Amino acid sequence: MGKDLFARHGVPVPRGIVAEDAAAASAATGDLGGTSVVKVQVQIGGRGKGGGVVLADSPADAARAAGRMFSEGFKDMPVTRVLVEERVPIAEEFYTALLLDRSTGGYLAMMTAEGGVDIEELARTRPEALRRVPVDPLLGLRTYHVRELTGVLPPRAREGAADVVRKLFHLLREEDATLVEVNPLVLLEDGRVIALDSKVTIDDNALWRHPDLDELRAAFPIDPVEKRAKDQGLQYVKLDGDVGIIGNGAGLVMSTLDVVAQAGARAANFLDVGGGASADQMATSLEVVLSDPAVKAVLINIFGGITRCDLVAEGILEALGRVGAEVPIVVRLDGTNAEEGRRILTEANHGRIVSAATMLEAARRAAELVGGGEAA
Amino acid sequence: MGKDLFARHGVPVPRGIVAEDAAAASAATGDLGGTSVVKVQVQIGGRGKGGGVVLADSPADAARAAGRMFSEGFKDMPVTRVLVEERVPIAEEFYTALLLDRSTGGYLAMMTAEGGVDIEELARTRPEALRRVPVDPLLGLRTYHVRELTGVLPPRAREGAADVVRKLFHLLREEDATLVEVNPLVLLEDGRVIALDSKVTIDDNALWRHPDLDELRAAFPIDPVEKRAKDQGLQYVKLDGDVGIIGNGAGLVMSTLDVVAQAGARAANFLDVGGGASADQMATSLEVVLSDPAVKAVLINIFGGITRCDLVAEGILEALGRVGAEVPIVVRLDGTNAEEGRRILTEANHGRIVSAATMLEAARRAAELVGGGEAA
Amino acid sequence: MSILVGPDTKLVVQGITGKEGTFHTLRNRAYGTDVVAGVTPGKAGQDVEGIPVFDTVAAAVRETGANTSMIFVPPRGAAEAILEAADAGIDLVVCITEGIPARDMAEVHAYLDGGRTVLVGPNCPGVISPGQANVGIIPGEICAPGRVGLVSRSGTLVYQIVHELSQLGIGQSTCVGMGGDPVHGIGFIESLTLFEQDPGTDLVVMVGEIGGDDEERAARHVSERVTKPVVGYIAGFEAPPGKRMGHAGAIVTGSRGTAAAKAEALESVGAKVGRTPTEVASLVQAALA
Amino acid sequence: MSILVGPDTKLVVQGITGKEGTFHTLRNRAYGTDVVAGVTPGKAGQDVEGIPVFDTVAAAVRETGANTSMIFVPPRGAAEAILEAADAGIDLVVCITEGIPARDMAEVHAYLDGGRTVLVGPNCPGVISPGQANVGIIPGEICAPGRVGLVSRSGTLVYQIVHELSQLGIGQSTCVGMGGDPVHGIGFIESLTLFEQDPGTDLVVMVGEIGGDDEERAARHVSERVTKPVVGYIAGFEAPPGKRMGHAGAIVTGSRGTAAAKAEALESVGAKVGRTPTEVASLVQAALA
Repeated sequence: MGKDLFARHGVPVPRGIVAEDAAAASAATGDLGGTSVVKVQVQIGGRGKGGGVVLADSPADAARAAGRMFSEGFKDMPVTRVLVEERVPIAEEFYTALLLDRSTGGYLAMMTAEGGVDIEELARTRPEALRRVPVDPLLGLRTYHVRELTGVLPPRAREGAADVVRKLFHLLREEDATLVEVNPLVLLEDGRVIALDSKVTIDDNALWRHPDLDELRAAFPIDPVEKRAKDQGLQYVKLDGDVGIIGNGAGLVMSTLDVVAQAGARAANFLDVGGGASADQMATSLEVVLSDPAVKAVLINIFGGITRCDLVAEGILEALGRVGAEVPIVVRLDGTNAEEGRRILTEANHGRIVSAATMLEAARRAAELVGGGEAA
Repeated sequence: MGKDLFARHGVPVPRGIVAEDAAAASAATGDLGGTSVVKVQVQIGGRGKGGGVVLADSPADAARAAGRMFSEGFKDMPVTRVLVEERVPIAEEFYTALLLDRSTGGYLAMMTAEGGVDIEELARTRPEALRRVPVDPLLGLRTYHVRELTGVLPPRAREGAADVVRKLFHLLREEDATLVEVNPLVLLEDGRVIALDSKVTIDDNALWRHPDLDELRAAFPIDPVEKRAKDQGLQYVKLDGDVGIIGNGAGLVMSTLDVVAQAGARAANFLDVGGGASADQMATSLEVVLSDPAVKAVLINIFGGITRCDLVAEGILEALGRVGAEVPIVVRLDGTNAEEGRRILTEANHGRIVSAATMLEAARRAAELVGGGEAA
Repeated sequence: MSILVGPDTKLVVQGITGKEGTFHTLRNRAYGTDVVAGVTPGKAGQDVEGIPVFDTVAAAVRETGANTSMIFVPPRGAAEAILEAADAGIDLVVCITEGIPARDMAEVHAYLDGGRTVLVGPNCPGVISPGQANVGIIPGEICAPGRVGLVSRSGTLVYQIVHELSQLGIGQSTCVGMGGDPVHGIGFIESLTLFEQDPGTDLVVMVGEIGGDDEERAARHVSERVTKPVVGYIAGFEAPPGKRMGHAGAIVTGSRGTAAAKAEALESVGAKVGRTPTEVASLVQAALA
Repeated sequence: MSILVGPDTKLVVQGITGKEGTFHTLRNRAYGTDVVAGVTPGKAGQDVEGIPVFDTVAAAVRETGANTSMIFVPPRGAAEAILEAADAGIDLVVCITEGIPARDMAEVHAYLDGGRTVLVGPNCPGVISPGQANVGIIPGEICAPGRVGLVSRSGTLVYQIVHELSQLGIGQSTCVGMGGDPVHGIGFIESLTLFEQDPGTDLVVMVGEIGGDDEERAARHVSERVTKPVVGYIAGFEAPPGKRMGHAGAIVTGSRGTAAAKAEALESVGAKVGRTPTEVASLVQAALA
């Protein structure tokens, strides 16, 4: 997605041609002057290290590299497209990033003349090599910010880098990005400065301002279960344990994950059902969690604040009626109308439901049910 | 100039046609539906009260009114153009203004439902009738500012007025205006809200951003002497006394005016020669001041700070050599190298030059020379 | 005693005529909060069960002397609503709205910086001083008046921990839900400063979560400026890096923002950190004993 | 003692390599001001008579510890230069530049509001603490160390009145030329507050002129907060309404901003107001006797 946005905002990048078969990769390499870089087109990181980026010295070279990518895939994912990019003659490599800095509530622009380094490491060990310039959101990026940033680069790269930074800031603001990172930013032998590889993070809260970005994003495959949860407005993150977790409120769900871990088991997911916890939301949540074959037990942890636990209990029963469940479901209801809620569950006498009085007890029961120890 | 800017920013105004003779005024009135308002086109105030605005009930009426304006002029100024404006059916009259508020350093927007009143008077006597909304220059005009402003109007005028205010603010910022005033802002019987008469003040310091405005302004005649001073970068204001004043620094010149008045005479002008006070600037200043036939004596009041008085003295002599003078010129030099400067003037023994040691003495000498008393 | 909200609170609710706005306004009033006005553009002159509605916050302030605002405006207009409240001279703005774009909040943050208006939130449950005033959606029933201050990034963890405290008979001076967004108003440091100055607070519970460095900075503040005991809780030990855990702000970036680092930062300055909400309540009980 | 500038001043000059910039920098240094750096984009590494030049104010601050900036940048870039100094953490910015658009200054004003950077000017002669430091273009030769503070909207009236004072043997603690633009930094009120707190100042002379209501607001401040004697001067009794008298700010608008109203406001709160610069010096002499 980064490259599309870069193109839209005029950030200079290497010329690139998308190819869907080896012949096209060969032809593209010809168009680009006889050499190229062939890159798999998948939306996961570590492309450079896993053989996903290959230098081609000739069209035939490119065809071979692309052919191998199409036939072998990349990190267990099928490859249907490769990007054939021009080989640019690199003189020097730098790094730049613009981001929303949560510790100040404003923007932060960073630049260093050291390309290809781990930026966190650099910030720790040699902070003087990383130029950090705060940018006030109301003032925007000013010429002196740019001058201060590019001052860390060799003089002949400054003008080109300044142009890139101004465009990146425009992208950051106009596209509601929270991070725009270029690593490496390169000075070419002909003096041009271009973005060789990039990462852009868009603020989910602002997607309504950017229906086009939603489309761009939709073009990349995501996990179908996550997609379903997202479509229902649920916050779902797949994890690698076996206790499915459903709770109301992000903090409480995170806390539940932790308490389950302390009880000796591992959570299979994070799922925040949100404020209402209606029968519908509960049904979808259960469906989402149960669709994960790793789940051996489910823990529903609800603290009734505004949410009334009696309604939650009814929602769970209704949901189970619609969804069905092969695994035990530990339910902890607390807060508003909790006793009433527990009574409803007890009276329903549902074979899969295991009631728990507290969060701690619920976590221990769930851990026992998946065969975990009693570590806490 | 206001109407041109309003048109450029889409602020609704009555349709208007410029006419340069009576026949054209008649035809324009026909085009506007048979009635019109005929307004003299001069760049001075008080047009409404001095017979410069006439309601015409027919094309013939308009021809008569325009004919009279062209033949009689307006307040001693020749009239070469009249504006024939549509007669709009006014339901209610309001007032709005947006300005740079020097007491806060930010913008201020004002609105009242009472049209045609003296706004200073209203602010004093019934401040609650005048809605005042400060607008932060970095935030700009927000919807709640507009809502707060238009809330003072009758409901059916609010939407139209909101549109006008948004456009006026855009004009204020984009054109570097320090004041945009609409009086009256009118609600028409058909529900539209339009600007009937307006005043726009542009920040001189920002004219380099608006070469087009300089042209607009150039289309209106100004006093040729003021124009000449302005072209030379001199601050010149014509006053109605007979002592020509030249000084360095606005505050010192204003103070000189006051001290001359206390000495019993009246200044013929304000002229700030600026920091350098080179021979060239001095020559232009003297030319400008002496071109006013009312001037019976000139007072040159220089406090040498960065400016060296010896150079100023040489500048005055050189200037007098080029310009010549029929009236006495009182010169007060003080500050850096003042003694040297005075010596140069004394040695030159110029017939018109009268030296004075202090500002007070200089003012008194000048007052004597024009025959004023010794009031101070 | 208490911080932020109390007997002097005069509340105006922005977005009062929406479903959520009306519901919580009446709930807050029933709790004893002095709700003096509501604002919904275009509905001036109406009332919500006797609470007068105005077109603008400025008008509400003029007519009723409101000094605190609670915002239930949808995310597209909520940042603007905060600015409106600040321009109207409101002292405390509590923004409940979830989902405000970070860019809008960054502008709001820059505008409020250095000014007199204090913001709580957005995406927060609000502030309650039990027995005095409730501004937000924290259920008053689970709280009890007392002398423990609480500040939390997570809303439901406010409920959970207050619940655990109340069950042990430990009441609260004020509970502050600061919200889980990356750019927010009042944080741990400002809350700790207010609690430190509040004669009605003996101990402060701070509830953090993964992401950012609010907790680390708060720990430094605790070591330098806080004399009252602090008990901490951090959620998210099990959260994997790079995954947003519900809150926009709850994400571990690279090696930064982990729960372990935060808990360690707090412990290194002498704060007790509970590993479960239940343990937090026990630690508070022990510290007060 | 003194205000704003003194022995702790470490000066960076923005626009140091321009003709005016170089001239006044060297003059200020010759007076005894600690000029540590200059800034001119693209000239980093050069020096002006031994004063190192940097590309940015931030670099100058990093390398030299500069805490005060003087700006000689042309009007199109001067507002930006003020922002740059503020972002670099400069405490005091003295902007000499004349002719900055008011819109630009309004943005600067909004940005500095509530922050730590103090601005003097623009379109001002600067600040001098006689015998200690001179930051700006006020000729040091006409000043004498002493215990009278002076603040003025007009530059040449600073010179004229300081000259009259010095001739009577009355020295100055600090002279502040606040500048004649409509939107400016420090004003009468802030200067009076600093002078009131300065143990080295016994009396304050404030020199106003027509336009705006700075003097009227200062008069209210004097009556409420100033215990030291104040002597005033107002220029522009003879100025006709609606005409700008040199300074962009010096204009009588309608019935507002007249010299008579300003003088009366000052006199009504007990300040003596001289009718000529000479009389001002006499009033100061009498008040100190």
